[in-house]
Amino acid sequence: MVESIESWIALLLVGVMLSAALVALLSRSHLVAVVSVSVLSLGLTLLFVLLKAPDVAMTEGVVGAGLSSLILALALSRLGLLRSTKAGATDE
Amino acid sequence: MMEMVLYAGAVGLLVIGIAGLVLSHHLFRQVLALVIAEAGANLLLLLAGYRFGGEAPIWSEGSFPSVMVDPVPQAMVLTAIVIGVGIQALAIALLIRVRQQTGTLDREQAVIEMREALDQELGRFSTAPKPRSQYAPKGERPLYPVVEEGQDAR
Amino acid sequence: MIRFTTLWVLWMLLTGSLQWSELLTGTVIAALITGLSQRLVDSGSQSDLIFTPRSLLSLLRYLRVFALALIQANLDMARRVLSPSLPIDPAVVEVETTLQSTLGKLVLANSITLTPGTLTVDLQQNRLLVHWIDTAVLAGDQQGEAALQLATREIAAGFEQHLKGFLR
Amino acid sequence: MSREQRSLEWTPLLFSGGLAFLLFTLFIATMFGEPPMRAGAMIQQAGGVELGAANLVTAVVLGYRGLDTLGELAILFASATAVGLVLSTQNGESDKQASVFPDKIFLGEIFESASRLLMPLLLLLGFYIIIHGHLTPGGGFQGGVILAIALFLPALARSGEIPLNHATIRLVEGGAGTLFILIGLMALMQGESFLQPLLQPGEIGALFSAGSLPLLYLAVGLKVGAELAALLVHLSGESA
Amino acid sequence: MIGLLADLFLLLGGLFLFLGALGLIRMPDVYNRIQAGTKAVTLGTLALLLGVGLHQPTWWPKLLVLAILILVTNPVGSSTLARAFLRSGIEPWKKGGQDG
Amino acid sequence: MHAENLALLVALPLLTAFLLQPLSQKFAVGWLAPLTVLVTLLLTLQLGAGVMEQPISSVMGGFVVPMGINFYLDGLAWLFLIALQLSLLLLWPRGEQGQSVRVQVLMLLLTASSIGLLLSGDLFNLYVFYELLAVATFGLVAAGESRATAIISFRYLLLSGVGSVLALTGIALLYSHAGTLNLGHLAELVASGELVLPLSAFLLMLLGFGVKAELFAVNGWVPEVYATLSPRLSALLAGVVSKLALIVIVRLLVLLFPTPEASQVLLLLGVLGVLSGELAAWRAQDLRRMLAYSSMGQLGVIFIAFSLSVEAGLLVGIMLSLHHLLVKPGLFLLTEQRFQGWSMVLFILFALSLVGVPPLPGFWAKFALLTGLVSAGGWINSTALVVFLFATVVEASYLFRVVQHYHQERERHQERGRAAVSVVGQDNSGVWISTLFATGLLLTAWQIQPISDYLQQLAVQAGDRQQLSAIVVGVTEGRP
Repeated sequence: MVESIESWIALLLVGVMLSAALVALLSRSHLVAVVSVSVLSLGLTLLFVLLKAPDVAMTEGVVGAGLSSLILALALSRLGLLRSTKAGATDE
Repeated sequence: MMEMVLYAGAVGLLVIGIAGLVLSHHLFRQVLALVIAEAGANLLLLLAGYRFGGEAPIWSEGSFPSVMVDPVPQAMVLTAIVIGVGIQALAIALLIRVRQQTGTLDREQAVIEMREALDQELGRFSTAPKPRSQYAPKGERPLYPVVEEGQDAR
Repeated sequence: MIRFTTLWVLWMLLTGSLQWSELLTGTVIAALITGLSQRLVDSGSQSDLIFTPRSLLSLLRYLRVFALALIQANLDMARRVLSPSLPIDPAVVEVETTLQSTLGKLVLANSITLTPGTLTVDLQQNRLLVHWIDTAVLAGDQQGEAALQLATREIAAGFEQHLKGFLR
Repeated sequence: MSREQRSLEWTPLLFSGGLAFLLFTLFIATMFGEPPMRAGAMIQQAGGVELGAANLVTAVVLGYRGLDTLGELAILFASATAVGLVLSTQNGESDKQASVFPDKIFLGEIFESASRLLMPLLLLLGFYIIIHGHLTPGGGFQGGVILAIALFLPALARSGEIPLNHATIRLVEGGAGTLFILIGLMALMQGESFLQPLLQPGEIGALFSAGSLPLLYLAVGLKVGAELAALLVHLSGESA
Repeated sequence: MIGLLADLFLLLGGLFLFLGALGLIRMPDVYNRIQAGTKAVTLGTLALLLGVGLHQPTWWPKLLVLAILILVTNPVGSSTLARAFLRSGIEPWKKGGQDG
Repeated sequence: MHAENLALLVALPLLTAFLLQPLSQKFAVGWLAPLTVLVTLLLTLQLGAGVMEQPISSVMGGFVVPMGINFYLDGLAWLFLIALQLSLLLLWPRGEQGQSVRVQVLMLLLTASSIGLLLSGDLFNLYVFYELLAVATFGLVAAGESRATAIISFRYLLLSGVGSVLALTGIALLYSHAGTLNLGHLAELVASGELVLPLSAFLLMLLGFGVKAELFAVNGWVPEVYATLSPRLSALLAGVVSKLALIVIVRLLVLLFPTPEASQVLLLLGVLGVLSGELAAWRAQDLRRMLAYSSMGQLGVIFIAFSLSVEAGLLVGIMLSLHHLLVKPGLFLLTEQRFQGWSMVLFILFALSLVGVPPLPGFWAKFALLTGLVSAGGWINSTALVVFLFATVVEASYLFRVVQHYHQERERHQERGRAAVSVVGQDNSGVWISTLFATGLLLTAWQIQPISDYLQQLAVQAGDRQQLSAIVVGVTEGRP
């Protein structure tokens, strides 16, 4: 029973991660792409917890979802990619 | 089932990442693709040491768990994650510089700019002192830039 | 000194043990961070807090008011979200505060954000910009000074009165 | 021109095909089921007794594979140095407009005063995670990242103003790395191996246990914090 | 008994988080969404922490620190977000307006 | 001096690198970095005294081998360590670029990682050193003067990033099969038949580590990077550093994947590398990119050599690598300034050896490859043979086109009654260093017999798996 619940959670997380990866590469807005990469990192963090790797999960959480997102966000603003969203691709 | 799902997830991330890296036309997206591929590789490495039904390798209540996951890949993933973020930061810094140098972040455009810059500059490193003549046809350059201004090489 | 004590207490909470080694390390690190942040952040937050027996009482009273408000806020939000007609009438209003210290203003702003129907948007000197979800109380056409007074009374005064007990 | 464009279209296709093939073989070769745990099992048996670390991952990161960690610190260091090199040789003209924090994107007084409040808290948390790395999940890397973010917060709040000057960051950078290597060399001087754990393992679970591992982790944490702070500062547009 | 109480709090936390998410969907503009989100997430998380604390009594000091961190960071984050939106010129939704 | 001092070779450059920036705020430290390399060179000489008879192994932290990481120094590693450190000392960046503390730091990190790459006996540790090498190189490329440094460095980073992701995947795959990453331990398991490793792990690691070794399919960075780096650094990367990655690959091949399939993959990629490299070099329109492309071709030849049977392959591969290690830096150094009489002589000398004109060492190396391919037989090897001969012709044609062009230019100048060159105020050190490489080349030609005997011995030792695992295990069992 417990095993199967874990399997379902894993399936869900993997699904979220793969779709986040696709969104990150296909969406037109760079901001959405960066957010998707953060979501991917977050999913990976949870998956690491599931895989009994608390240290790795913590690192991925702090580094991947935190620092890396910060770096990418800085890059967005520094590279002027926030404004270059093409017309029609509003994310509201 | 769980292991199939996990392996498929890791390999899927790898494929998406590398395919995105190869196919995307924007340099920033290429960085993101690299991050995704790295995530996939990390997951795969961690899975290499995962044992089903194992516990985390941490001392609790007086002993280590009798069945535990392999701590070695965990330590390696830890290392790999930090290495990844270092490289990512460097890539971003280079991108900032690319935008300053070439004024574009489009992949094809940047490559063309690069080739032009290289073609122009390499005369400097060659045997002749002056940059190549502006009259020389673009397609067939001499092996070295022309020696004197206004004088053709052949 | 206050910062040191706070950090030290927090360290104890984090470790949750009373071994002498933990205590020692905690002291060293709390001292280190106090020194570091004193140099880095030149805030005069020493004087932000008031220490009298009565201030402790008002802190407790504030916490009670705040907790009630937080729960009330959630019930209120639940009501609004769940009701089919979505009964909201939002506007942005200004609120005045008499608190002086940065810490005091921060706590006030946070309290406002977490309580029923309001969200602090900005803070400048002694004015807070608040997004108010149900401005029906304003009776529609009140403008300027009158609206400011009313909003201040409705939103901030309740907390301020308690906060003033232990913050400047 | 046209040749270049064609070659650009051509390589990706070739590459993707090769990659698909490679990953296909990979999936075929993937082992499902229990992986053998040759090195891991030995560590499982020896780790606790040998090193006295309650967290075996720490034992591996700092003990058995300490050299990897040293290499990793060096990579972060190389990365920070390279970023500094790349972003400090600016032409000047585009420097001003490139800053992330023009005055109008000032994040507000609320954020600023909160960042003042949070910075010491985060520093404390970072140190806590570093120092308890051998007991609980977490350690030098995680804590170091938190330290870096704590140091960067005021910069984010106050229009790119950096609380630490570069000399200090450099000092910590160099000092922490040196500390790590010196701890390693100390064992060598005594006729043991490089990076051999010093001191007594102590009692598993106590703060002062696992010999020199907490010290190593402290060095790692400081180093990571300093490198990442330097990276963030460079990336946010401060010229060195 | 205490276990049951803990489960109750966990459930309550989950409920609040769910309501917050619902609010995110139902509210008409970004400011109202932040309103709904902040309050529900803060209280929901606090309830979760309380539940966990009842389950694992030895953890409460750490949970207390967590609660403090959440109480500080959550509203500050919301305020900063809201401020950024207001600064970048996004008008709040009005009851009479037709803009959604 | 005990074997544990092997660790110093990596630790000392790292220590200096960490210390350099804080120190540079108070003192002038330009001399400190090269001095460190000199110290490690002396240390290497001392450590390597008896290495031909008995390779040494040292375990980091004193842990038993499959748990800990070990350093392993055999004749092959020793030879390349000496070559690496000599080249580093000769080619250390000077002048304006060398003034920058950051460049010095990156060079030191490059040193440490190269040494680690030669010594380390653990796969993941190799990966870490490889990444360190990569990051240091990116920094050095980006520090160049060209207008296009950033985009070139960025493209290099992306390619290298893909490579390291693939290598990491390969390592993960290998670990899931073997449960250990120590080369000695793995070699023992493979030799005893207890373990069969999947070929795809080799392919992935080949592509990963192949990026630095200029392997075909992942060598797109070569011409761009060598065109923007200063000639010295190009010389360093093309001459020595590419060989280090090559040695990693060879060790993988010999120790872990002694199957014909793995060799054939290497052969195939080598042939493709030769063809693409030499043809591109033939079409190149400036000297530096021509040399870069030809380097890709020559590395391809070396890959072909290593794909021969273990003993012969190692010998021929090492010969060709050493030859390339002497010739290519010499050639790159000549591009530092325009050709004069003396540098033209050097160029012709290097070109002759590269093409394989009899008394020069290049001939012997190529001849050994030829006989190896002929005796190996089979249609694949015959095809490789044909490609190899064709490449030699192409090589000769473009190298002598350069000579001819130079000659014409000089005559035209002399007709107009002017000196061909005026080199007032120019730094001639590049030519002098190049002369040193040429001297080495001539010395090799003179002493060809003893050297090839020595290399023979070296190859036998490097291919000896029993000895490796015996020594690695032998060291571990004496320890607690």
